[in-house]
This record gives sequence, C-alpha cells and structure tokens, in this order.
Amino acid sequence: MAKEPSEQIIWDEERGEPGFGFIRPHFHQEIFPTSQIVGYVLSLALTLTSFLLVIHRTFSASPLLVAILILAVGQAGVQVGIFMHLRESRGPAWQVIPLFLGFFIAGGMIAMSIWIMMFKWGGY
Amino acid sequence: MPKRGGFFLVFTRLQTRLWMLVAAGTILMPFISGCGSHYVLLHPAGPVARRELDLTVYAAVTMAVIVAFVIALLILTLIRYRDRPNNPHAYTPEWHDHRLMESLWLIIPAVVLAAVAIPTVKTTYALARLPKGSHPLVIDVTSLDWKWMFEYPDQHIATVNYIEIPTRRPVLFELTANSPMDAFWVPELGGMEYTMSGRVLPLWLEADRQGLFWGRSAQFSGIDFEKMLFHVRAVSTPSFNTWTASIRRSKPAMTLDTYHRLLRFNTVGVGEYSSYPRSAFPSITHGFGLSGGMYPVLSNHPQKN
Amino acid sequence: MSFMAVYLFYLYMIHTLFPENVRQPTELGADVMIIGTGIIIVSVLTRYKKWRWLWSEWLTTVDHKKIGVLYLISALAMLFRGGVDALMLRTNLALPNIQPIGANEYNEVFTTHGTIMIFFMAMPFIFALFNAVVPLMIGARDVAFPRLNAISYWLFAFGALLLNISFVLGGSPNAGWTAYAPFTERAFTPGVGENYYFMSLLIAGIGTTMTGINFLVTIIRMRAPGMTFMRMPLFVWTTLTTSALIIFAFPPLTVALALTLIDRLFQASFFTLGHGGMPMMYVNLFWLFGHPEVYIVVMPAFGIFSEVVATFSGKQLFGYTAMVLSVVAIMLFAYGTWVHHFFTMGAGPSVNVFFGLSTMLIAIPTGVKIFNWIFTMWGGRIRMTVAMLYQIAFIPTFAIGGATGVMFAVVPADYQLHNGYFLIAHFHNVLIGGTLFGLLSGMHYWWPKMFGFSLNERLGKLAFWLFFIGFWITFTPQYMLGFEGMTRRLYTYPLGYGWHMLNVISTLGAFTMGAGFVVLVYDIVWSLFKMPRDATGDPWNGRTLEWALPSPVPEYNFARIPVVTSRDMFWWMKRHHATIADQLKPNDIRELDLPKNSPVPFILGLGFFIFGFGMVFEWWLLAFLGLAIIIGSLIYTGFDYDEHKQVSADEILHIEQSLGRLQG
Amino acid sequence: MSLPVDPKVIPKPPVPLEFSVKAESIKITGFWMFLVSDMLIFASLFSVFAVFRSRIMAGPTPNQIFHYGSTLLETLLLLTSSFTVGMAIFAMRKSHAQAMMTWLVVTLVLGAGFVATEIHEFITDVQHGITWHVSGFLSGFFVLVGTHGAHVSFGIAWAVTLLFQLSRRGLTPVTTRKLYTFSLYWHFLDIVWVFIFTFVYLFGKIT
Repeated sequence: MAKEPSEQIIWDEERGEPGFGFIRPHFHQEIFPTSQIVGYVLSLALTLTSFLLVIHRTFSASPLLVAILILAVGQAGVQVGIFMHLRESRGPAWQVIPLFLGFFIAGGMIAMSIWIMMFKWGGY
Repeated sequence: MPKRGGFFLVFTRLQTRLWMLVAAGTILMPFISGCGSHYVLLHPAGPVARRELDLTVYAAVTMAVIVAFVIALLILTLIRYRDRPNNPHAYTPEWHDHRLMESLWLIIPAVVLAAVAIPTVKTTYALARLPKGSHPLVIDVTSLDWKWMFEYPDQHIATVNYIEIPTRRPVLFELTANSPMDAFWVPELGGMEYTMSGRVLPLWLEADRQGLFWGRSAQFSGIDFEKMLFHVRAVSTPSFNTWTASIRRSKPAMTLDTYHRLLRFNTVGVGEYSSYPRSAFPSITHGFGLSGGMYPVLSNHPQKN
Repeated sequence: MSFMAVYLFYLYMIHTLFPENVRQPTELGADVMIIGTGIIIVSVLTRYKKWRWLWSEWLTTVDHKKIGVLYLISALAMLFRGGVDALMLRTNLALPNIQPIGANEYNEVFTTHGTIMIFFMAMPFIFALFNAVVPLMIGARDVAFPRLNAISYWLFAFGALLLNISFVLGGSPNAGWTAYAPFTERAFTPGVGENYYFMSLLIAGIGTTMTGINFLVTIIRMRAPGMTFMRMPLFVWTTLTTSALIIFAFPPLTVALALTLIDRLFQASFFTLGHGGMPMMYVNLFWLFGHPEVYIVVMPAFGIFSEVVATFSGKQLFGYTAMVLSVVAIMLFAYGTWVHHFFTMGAGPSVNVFFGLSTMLIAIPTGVKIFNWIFTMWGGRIRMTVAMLYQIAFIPTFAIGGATGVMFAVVPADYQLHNGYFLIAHFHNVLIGGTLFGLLSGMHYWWPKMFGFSLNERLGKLAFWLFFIGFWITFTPQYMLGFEGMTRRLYTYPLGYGWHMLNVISTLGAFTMGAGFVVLVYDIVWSLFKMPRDATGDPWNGRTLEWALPSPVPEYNFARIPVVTSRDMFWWMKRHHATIADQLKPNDIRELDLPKNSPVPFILGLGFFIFGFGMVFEWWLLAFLGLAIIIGSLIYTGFDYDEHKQVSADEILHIEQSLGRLQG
Repeated sequence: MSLPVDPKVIPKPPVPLEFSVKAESIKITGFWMFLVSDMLIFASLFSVFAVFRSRIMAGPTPNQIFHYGSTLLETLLLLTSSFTVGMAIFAMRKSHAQAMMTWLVVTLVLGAGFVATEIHEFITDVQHGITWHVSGFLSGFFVLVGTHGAHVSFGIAWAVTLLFQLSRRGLTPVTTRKLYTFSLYWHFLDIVWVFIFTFVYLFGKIT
C-alpha cells in the first residue's frame, strides 16, 4: 500500500488537521481491560435498575417513563462511549457529527410523528 | 454576415415585433379573460373561502414583490455585465464579499416572511373554530368508492352526491371514509380536507349567497375518481326546511341493503333518502356501529371510547 | 423476420404466464419498442464483437468516471421515458372528454411519470455528476468505496429495469408516485403493479443510500492535502449535504415501502383499513423522506449553479461562507417541514402552524443563495454559454417556484390549492426550473470533462430555448387551472368547467419541451461525431481542480495528488502562471494501486432483480434463487482480498507524456 | 501538478493495526455512516411502533404477550455478548489472536442464544394465533423486534465468515478492520435492543 511517500506524509496525517473539541481523535490503549469491565457492570446495572423500577412500580406512570428513558439513554451512552470507541479515528473523528445529528433527527422523528398522529384538532 | 440596408432592418424588426405581438396575444388571451366565472377560487361564496382567498392573494402579492425585484436585478446585471468588447462597467474578479449587503438580503426576506407568517397563524387558528355562538348544521360525510354519501343527523335524512345547505349558517361537515383516502372539496365554499376511514375530521364551511356549487374529491382514489363529483345547493333557510321536509315525506328510506349497494366499486347518480339506519354509519354523534363494509372492527375504535 | 418470430413467441409467453393481463395498444407499442431496442442492441454488439468490451470495460467497471457515464446514459434514457409519459398525459388532457388512453392507463402513466422522473431520472442524473466530478474536484483518486459505488449503480439500474418492465409484464403501478396507503393495499389495487413499485424503489433505494454513504465519506476523508472544508468548491459542499440528506432521509422511505409490501404480500396490518391499521402513518413516513428528497434533488443543482455562475462570470463566487452556511441550514431545516405536504390531513392547527412556519423559514437561506448568485454575476464578464443560459433561466424560474412554495406554507391557502393544478405547476416549476435546469446546465458544463468534447453550442441553445419557452407555456396555464379548481390526476374532464382552453395551451407547451429534448439528443449525437476533441482539458476557463486534468481524465485521475492552497485552486494557479506541465516531474510519478474491475456489482444487482421479480409475482422459488445469488456474492466479496491492481510508474509516465503534461 | 508546501510532519501517534492503513480506516468511517443510516431505519420503525402501540383492536394487549423473564434473559445475553466482543477487540489490540478468537466465539454463542430465545417466543406467539395480521400493535411489534433479530442473525453469519478469514489470514490491517466494524455493528445492535427493551417491553408493562 505504501507507494507514495509524498502522500504518506501529508495525506496520512489528515492534511494536518488534528481535530478539535469533541472530534479530536482519541485511541483506547489499555493494559488491563478496565473500561470494558466497568462498561459491562454499568450496562448491567442500568438495565436491571430500569427493569426493577418497572416491576416494582416504584413511581407512577409518567415519572417512571421518564426514568427508564433516561436510563436507556445512559445505556446508549455507555455503549457508544466505552465499547464503540467513539473518537477513534485517523485524523478528526468526523463520525461524531453525523452520529449526534442522527440521534437528534431520530428523536425528532419519533416525537414529531407521535405528535402529528395524535390528531389534536382542537377547537371543537 | 453582410450588413443589410436600413429600411430592411427596420422592416425585419417590425416584422419580428408583430409576430411577437401575435404570439403574446395568443398566449395571453385566456389569461386576460382570467377573471371569468370559471375561476372558482376567485369567486368565493362564503366566509371561509373568502378568508382563504384573501390570504392567498396577500401572500402572492407579497412574494411577487420579491420576485419582481429579483428579476429586475437579474436583468440589470445581465445588461451591465455581459462579456462584450469595451464593456464600460468595471470587472472585479476578486470581489466576493460584502457584509452589509449579505445581511440585508438575510433580513429583508425574513421580514417579508414574517409579514406572511403572522396572518397565516391568525387565520389558521381562526378557521379551526366555528364562529362563536353559531348553531351549525351538521352533515356527516362519508366518501365511498366512488361516490359521496351525506347524512343530516338532525334532519334524519341522507343524500348521495348532492346536498342542500341553508345560506348564512355555518355547516359542520364531519368527514370520514369507507374507502381509501379522499379529499372533500367545495372550492367556492372553502378549502379541502381528507376523508379517512377510522377517523372523523371536522370542517366547517358557510355559504353567504344562494347558488349551485360543485364539489369533488381532490385526492386520487382509483379508476373512477374523476367521477367523484357532487353538488351543493345553497338556499334560504325556509326553502332548506321545505326541502328536508319533502325528502322525509316523499323519498324512500335507506336500508342496510341500500348502503351495501353503495359500497360497491362503481359510480351512481344523485340519491335522496328519507331516513337512514343510524346505528349503521360512522358519525361522531352516534359513534361507530358499522357491521358491513371494509372495516369490520371499527366497533373497537378509540373514537368511540 | 427473426424479430417477428421473437415477438410472437414473447406474446405467447406473456399470455401463458400472465393470462389476466389484457394487452392495451400502448402496451403493445411499448412491447414492440422494448423488444426492438433489445434486438438492435444485441445484434449491434454481436455484429461488431463488442460483448467482451462491454463486459470488461463497462459492466464490471468500478471507475467512478465510467460509472458516472453509465448513470448519465441511464438518466437520459429515463428522461426520455418519463417525458413520453408526460406527453401521453398532456395529450389525454388536451381537450375535454377525449381519451386517447383510458383511465387505467392514464393512472399507470402518471404514476410511472412521477416515479421515474424523481427516482430514476433526477437521482441518477445527480449521481452521474457526483461521480463524474466530485473526486476530481477534491483531488482524489477515486471515491472512498469504488466497488460499493458500482454496486449502487447496478442496484439502481436493475431497480429501474424492474419498474420499467412492469408496463409490459403484469401491469404498471397505478396509485401515483406517492402510493398512498390504504389505496395501495391489496383490497384496492389487487394486481402486481404496486408490488413492482415497492420492490423497485426498495432496490434502488438501497443503492441510493450506499451512494450517499460513499460520497459523504469520500468528501470527509479523501480530500487532497490543503483542501480544507472552506476551500471546497460549492458543488462539493452540496454533494456533502445531499449525501447526508440521503443517509438520513432514505430510511423512512425504506421502512414505509417495506411495511406496505409486508402488508401486501404477508398480510400484516400496518396501513390496512381493518385490524387497527393506520394509513396516515404511511403518509407521515413517506413525507419524512419526501420532503428531504426535494432538497436531495435540488441541492446539487444549487451546487452546479454556483460553479457555473462563477466560471462563466469569470469571478469568484459571491458570499462563499454565506452559501455554505445556507446549504447546511437547508439540510437541517429540510427535516422539519414534511407535514406541509399533508396539511389537509387535519393533524390540527398547532401542527399545521408549526410546519407552515418552518417551511417559511427554509425560504430564507434559499433567498440568500439567489442573491449571492446574482451578485456573483455583478461585476463579472458574463459569457452566454448553454450552461450559463440554464443558470440564468433558473434564477427567475426558481424564484417564482419558491414564491408559490411559500404560498403553500400559508396553511389556509394550502387548503384551497392543495392537490390542484396550482400544486402541479408549483412543483414542476421547482423541479424543472431548479433540478432539471441545474442538471442540464451541469451536463453541458462537465460534458467535455466526461467525454473529451464539448456539445454544440448552437444546438444546445436551440434546445434550451425550446425547453425554457415550452416550460412556461406548459405551466403558466396550470397555475391558472389551479384557480379554476382542476384537481390533479384527473384522466379527463367535461366541457362545462371551462378548463379546456388552458389545457390546450399547456399541451402545446409540453410538446415544445418534447421538441427541446429531441434537439438535445440530436445535439449529443451530432457532437459525438462532429465536434472537435478537446485538447486542453479546460474549455471554459474553469476554476476548480477538475479542469486541471486532461479530458477525458485518465483512470488514475491525478498522476500526483495536488496540494491545495486556495479556494478555486485552478484559477489561482492560472493567475500565478503555475502551469501544469511545470509542476509534474518524472520522478514525482510512482506506482499506483487502483481498484480492480469486479463482476460482483453486476451479479449482485442481477440477484436483487431476480429476487425482486420473484417477490412481485410471489414466485417464492425465484425469490429464493435471487436471495441465494445476493448472499453468494456478498460472501464472495467478503473473502475477496484481491481488490486492487497496480499501475506501474512507467505506464503512468507514458500516459502523461502522451498527454503533454510532463516536464522534460 | 502540485505546489510546494511545508509538509508539516506531525509526530505520528501509535495507531492500532486496523487504523494503520488509510484505506481501511476510511472503511471504518464508512461503516459509522452505515450505522447512522441503520439507526434511522430503527428510528422509523420505533415511530411506527409508537404510533401503533395503542391500536390493539381485538388482539392481545402488550401485557398478555410479553414474557418478562425471557426478555430479561435476552437482554442479559446481548449485554454480555456486547462485553465479550469488546474483550475480543481488546485482545485484538494486544495481538492475542487466540484470545480474540475465543471471545468472538463466545460472542457468537451468546448471540445465537439470543436469536434462539426470540425465535422460540415468536413461534409460541404464532402457535397461539398471535400474528401480525391480528392488530396494528402486533404488526409494529413483530416488525420492529423482528428487524432487530434479523440484524443479529446477519451479524452472526457475518462473524462466522470473519472467523474463517481470521483463522486463515491472522491479524492483518484488513482482518482487524473487519472485526472492528463487526464490533461496532454488534454494540449498535445492543443499543437498539436496549431501546426495544425499554420502549416495547417495559413501556408495555407500565401502560
């Protein structure tokens, strides 16, 4: 693959764009799989919490919905942040932007669809 | 190209202009006659259609101002900066930035759009509600393949492809369908709304002059959708009462059997019925109790609960 | 003779396999055309022994430039098909109560007209231009995933084929290009026509999504050194935003289509009338895709115009930053406006007002762009080439289309104008005036880069004027018909409405546009044989990197990847007398890895076609065969590590020397 | 044709094997984009399910058909498999090919357990006449959960082909890249499952 030295220098380092803010690349390099184990424990804890909350009917319906929603988002955060190595990339971790845009649009899509399909015509 | 004589040049130009005039005349003729009675949207017969027309015209004029400005600017640019020898206007290949102008054409469209947006919001909410203190005539509309069925729950009569309404009294149409989606539209009275099975949508219209108006489905629903035509006759309140009375007196009753015949995929003419089996039809006032037709589980519909 | 024999055999087969399919005269005509064209192509290929050439040079190619050419040819063919459809529609409506084609055929024709024009004309045309120039503009050797690119093309091509054979095998879809449920459910459209629609769009949609991913990654990761985001040509920017829109917008379409197909084939209850189905959700999902789709097809046109206007005004693009911000803003806002396609579904005043306002909001960045284009011309030297004529025609046309679009955002006005001819005129105004003018402009502009010769300017101008004048003659009457209450999708109308006068004029305009298309095709054929080859590679005095290359571009694009130091890089080089030949030295040239041709994309596409065909007719065995081919080719690619071929430095040296691009 | 520039030689950070070749690292970016698009597929299905949730009609209610025990089991299986595939990547980074293969096989077994449980549930449902024909709610449920299950099944098949490639070719930039993208896919499915678990099963329990 390494055929063009001129390309290797500049092109490889992503045109000298080291990334900034949340798209700065970062590689997970560990000796012991601490983060994996922490992530596993966290994910189990989050799931079991939401399950137990629902089984024992800790709150009334609406706060309960909010609570398990938050737990699910937290779980997604654990998976994306710890297991999926979100910011691993050569050069800026561009995938972060479409990913979060995707989260935003997906959430909007679901919420808006529910809102539209309620047909609250009002006034009658 | 050899240079032609002056007279000939003038003649050619004249000729060209004549031709252009003829062409323009041919094209423009129907446009000039544009305010004929065929333009149903321009001749509203009720307050709803009138408000919608007013807003349409307002938006169109507002937008036309911007469009006219853009076109004028474009023509000016093209005249000034065409690539021709000895063009006296300055050539500035590096000029690519002007903060003030850029913010100007960000702000001006925003202001114009706000001017359109505010009446839009007002009118939308206004048209969503019946006028205060009015006692609307309720008509339940069901679109079938490919015909319209109307029921007057208070008058206990039903019609097909034809309705009569009193003038100067809001009419509340409760729209539903026992067919694929259609759109209920009487252009001279006001805007359309979809009719959808399993859902009842309200729409109010009002006629403030007497007349015969056509309405049709505006949503494609199959092979004979073109024939989904109905007529609305707006009459004075006394003649409306006479009409309902005469239908109750002289027309046959609609039975479930009649209704099932209406459900077939065909077109029919006008029909008038002195009564209809109430429990058999979707309507807000009486809930859903339909047994035949295409949605047998409607008895469970949340609308009822 | 052989033709007749084949045709009779074909008719026999059709009547045996599809006995319910009654042959209409127009369908027979289409049969004759398809079979005839097929026989001509096959015999020409055999006569000149071109089969191997076709296979190795075109069917298995992964070169983005060749794929661009394939897309362009497909798009023009589909433009022809969709255009003929349009003429049939207009003929049927020319006078009251005449019916050259019957109601059912009219329904089929307007459905395929819409579907083909949006999905199988506009989209591949866009991808043709993406493929032809985007990697060149950013200084890349190819797209990020060349083989995936070929797969995208073949999925599109076989999807298009599936839709097109519907007219002769089993019946076309006839429920409109939007295919609203519940009308598309089995209860109301029992034939296979709608299956064709859903299946072909699903297949083509997968290809489109992959193209979106491909170009997004290409632009993010493959830019030449120094090509920062704010130095990218605007066409690259619009490609970026379009690709992002595709990635976000096609999934809802895929889901909507798949769910309806599941309803039709496997009796689920999503959009049916019984069992708690909710057809309104189909409409919602469809427009969740459909509105961004409008921007998917129009944003590349914005990009093309930004390139064309800068080149032919000899001037830097005015307000580059504002242009970039506005395309990004349009991309984001595009997701928040979809309900304006169904205000009359009655989701309530609050919903309607929200989406009406968001629709108006999106007009602001669009307005910014129009002013920036005009001010790019201001102070320039405008050359009236064909590409520029389309650009100039675009500005007023699109401004008017946008203005009428704002009228639809005015909810009460929408209640009267929705589903009428005013709507038809509006979206044709935007789609022809925006997208088609843009694509034709781009085609004329980049044609010399793609093929190595320019199109004839005189013929091009004739075609342009026919298009432009024909366009306004067609659609101005339609705006007025909207006010006369004519609704869309009517196959005929009685005399009493007074619609006939305007309809006659509109039909005349449509035929004028048809004449424009004929001239365009003649232009292409004439130029193919008669126009001088382009020796410089820069016929328009261009500004961006693709013009720095010879035309047609060698397979490896850049013998050495350029280093970008400025916006409008090539323009900058020309101004600073940094000629190409000065820069490239023999020892700069290295051996290169290039993607190798592969039969997988074609076979994968074929597999999808067989699968789709089996699904359409519910011939499960055939569907399983197609599925097996798909899975087999996927596994084959997984184990295929031999994706590259090497081009030696000598070979490149030789090519560059013969093009006169080498110093010494 | 290039112009002289100052080739800023930035000290190269230690890059794992799967990122060491530019072309392969681009494929990882591409796979992220695919995941975003797939996420929108699931978002569309979620919005369908959310709208259809109350359209039970004559069919069973969520509480009647959901078995919380097996759902919890499925969740635990998938969460654990997410952890094991994470461990496989960890081992891959450490160039422990054998450990990596083992973790991958464990992942596959867990995934197969998940799919088996789900198929078992579906078959039980269908045997009781609970099909997607019955109601809008069931249509939404089966297609949403079924799409996820199909994704998992596809992932398993994909990983089996990866096992062959890994055992034949060892750790190269290409094979490690493939495994890395597989792990992304697998974690992504885990996230989707968490939302299914929450919005389909737990919501069904609450309302």
